[in-house]
Amino acid sequence: MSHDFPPPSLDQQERMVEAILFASAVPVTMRDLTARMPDGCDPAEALAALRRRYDGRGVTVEHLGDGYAFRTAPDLAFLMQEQTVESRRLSRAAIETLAIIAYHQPVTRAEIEEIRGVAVSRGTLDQLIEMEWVRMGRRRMSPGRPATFVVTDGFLDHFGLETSRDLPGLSELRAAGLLDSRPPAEGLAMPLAGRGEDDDIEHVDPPEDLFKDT
Amino acid sequence: MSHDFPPPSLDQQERMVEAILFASAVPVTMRDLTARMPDGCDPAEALAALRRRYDGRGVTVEHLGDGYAFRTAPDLAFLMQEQTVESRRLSRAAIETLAIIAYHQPVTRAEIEEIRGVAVSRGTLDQLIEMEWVRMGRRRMSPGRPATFVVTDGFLDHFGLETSRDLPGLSELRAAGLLDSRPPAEGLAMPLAGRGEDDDIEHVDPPEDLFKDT
Amino acid sequence: MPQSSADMPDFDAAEDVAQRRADEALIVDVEGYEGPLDLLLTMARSQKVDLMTISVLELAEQYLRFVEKARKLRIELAADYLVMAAWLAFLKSRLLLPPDPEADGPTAEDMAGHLAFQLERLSAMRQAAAQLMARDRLGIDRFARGAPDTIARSRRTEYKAGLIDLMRAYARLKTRDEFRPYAFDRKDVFTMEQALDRLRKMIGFAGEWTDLSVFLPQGWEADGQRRRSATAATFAASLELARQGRLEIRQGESFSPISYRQTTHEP
Repeated sequence: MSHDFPPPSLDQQERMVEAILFASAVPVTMRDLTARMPDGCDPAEALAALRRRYDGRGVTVEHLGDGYAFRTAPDLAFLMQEQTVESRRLSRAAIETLAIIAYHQPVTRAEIEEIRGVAVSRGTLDQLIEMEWVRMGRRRMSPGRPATFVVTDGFLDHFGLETSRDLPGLSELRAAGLLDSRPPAEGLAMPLAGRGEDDDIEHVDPPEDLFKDT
Repeated sequence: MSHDFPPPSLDQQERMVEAILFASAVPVTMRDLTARMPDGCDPAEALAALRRRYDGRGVTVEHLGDGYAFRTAPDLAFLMQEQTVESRRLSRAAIETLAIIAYHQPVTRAEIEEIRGVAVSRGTLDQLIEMEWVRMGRRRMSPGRPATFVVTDGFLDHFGLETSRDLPGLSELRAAGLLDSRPPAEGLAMPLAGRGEDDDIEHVDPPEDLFKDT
Repeated sequence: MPQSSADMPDFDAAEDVAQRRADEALIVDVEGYEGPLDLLLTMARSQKVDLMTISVLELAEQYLRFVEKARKLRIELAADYLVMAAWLAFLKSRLLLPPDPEADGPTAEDMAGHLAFQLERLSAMRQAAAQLMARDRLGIDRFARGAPDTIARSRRTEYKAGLIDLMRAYARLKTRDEFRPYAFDRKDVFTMEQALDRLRKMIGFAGEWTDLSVFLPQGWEADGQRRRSATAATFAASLELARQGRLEIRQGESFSPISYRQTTHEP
């Protein structure tokens, strides 16, 4: 490949990545960086230098899903009361369902119900999908070809995760066999009655809410 | 004035100003900074240190009106361009043609015209091919060896389908309210001239209704 | 919600007022549970042991006592609580009886083990959910750029269509067929006008009785649908010509062949 100009210096490339990441509210992928920077640049190296530079600052470069973004340092959250957006309070059912999808993905609706022991109301999944934390994945190659659910990059960004492998406690849960998709053997399954009847989004305030959305 | 705690270090104060300026949607005044930072801080000094730090970087701290904000360095403005995509809806002819190809593939142009009841303009097929949603398939082993059209993997990807068998069948469309008709009464149905095989949509039986509770 | 003691859901021991009030509070709060598994998990925790080593038998008895008590207090329990009670009663009887060597399927221990697994898994997911929600969250603990730059955009047109558009289009095409105004495909229909024309010309040559089938147009005799259409039209036309006195009709008996001849005397 021949260029009319030599590529910019690494310092200059770092400034470019800095400007691009600063400008965006959502994570920018390496592909976007490559597309927007001049030919011959090495965004990966520039990005690495940038991350080092911002280490420990008031804003830091985070790797979130497929992309990178500046985010304020969590220890400064107390300064940000004004920015805090009152987010819709998630029901306990929604939070549990979200966790099950994140830890067991790709997971079918029936599997979520098996784990929670109650039917998943339509509103719960709708809400998670609407918040863009959950989306439909591939259909399972099993009888009925049921749809599966997976978490999105928006989920990773919200919870500050680089990949879903970084979920807290994931390896312990796996080691304990608690993430095995272990279909109950014939006759082992506990009964699930009243499917779809409990519209769990309705009771937003279960008496004991362990999972308050602070 | 007496404080229970000593004020944060200047470094720490600089981090605070950095985070506040970053997260704010509007330029932040010195008064805002003073109000938001812990007692005993010196926002002016912290801000001055921060401005020096960002001097020559990809973003800089600028004084705008009576406030301060991060702004992209002017020499990097060229990076703040992005090729955007203007989305436009497909024409009715194009979407119908695409639907016919998806449901009946491999399908010849004559067959598309038979189903739509009007001639298919070359431009419509060209457009679908250019979008890489449709490609030519094998030639039909019939007189004239007409070319056939099939949908591409790009099509499946765009529409979130794993295979074209996942397209919902007519009975599912009806159940979803997309087809609010009832089938003509038994015995009144017109024999479909010629091609019995174009009814096969009824038999494609995707196991799960896309429109049911997701 | 009473979390007081291990016998929290144990109503048998409830004699004093405070205990009774706690019991009633539990019953009233059943609606607050996310189903029987959730309630079982709460009960299991009252055993204060590792979930994998809980006594499922004890748990089953605890649950059954709870259901029995609810019945005494005439509290209506949702169907799934009762289904669970039936299942646990079955499990309890299996656990108490000596194993039947002939029996197929999972043993009572398998069933109890699976229940313990489910409780532990649900508990683990709750803990995971709590850990997840305790992370530094965007818009709560971490913040994005408040004033993202507007990016100058150069345009490229991309055509958009969703699955719904695609299916609507296909539905539209299909319903158009279903709603097409009812009309005969005339290709296979011999009309009465055509039959009259033909019969008027031919009857002049029919001095003798001539079978109806002779009057059918060529090419319409073989195919069933075409033959029926031509026969019906020719017969209807013959009635019209008979009314006009142009021909005579004869049929020996019901369902026997119909034949025609020209009227011998001019009207």
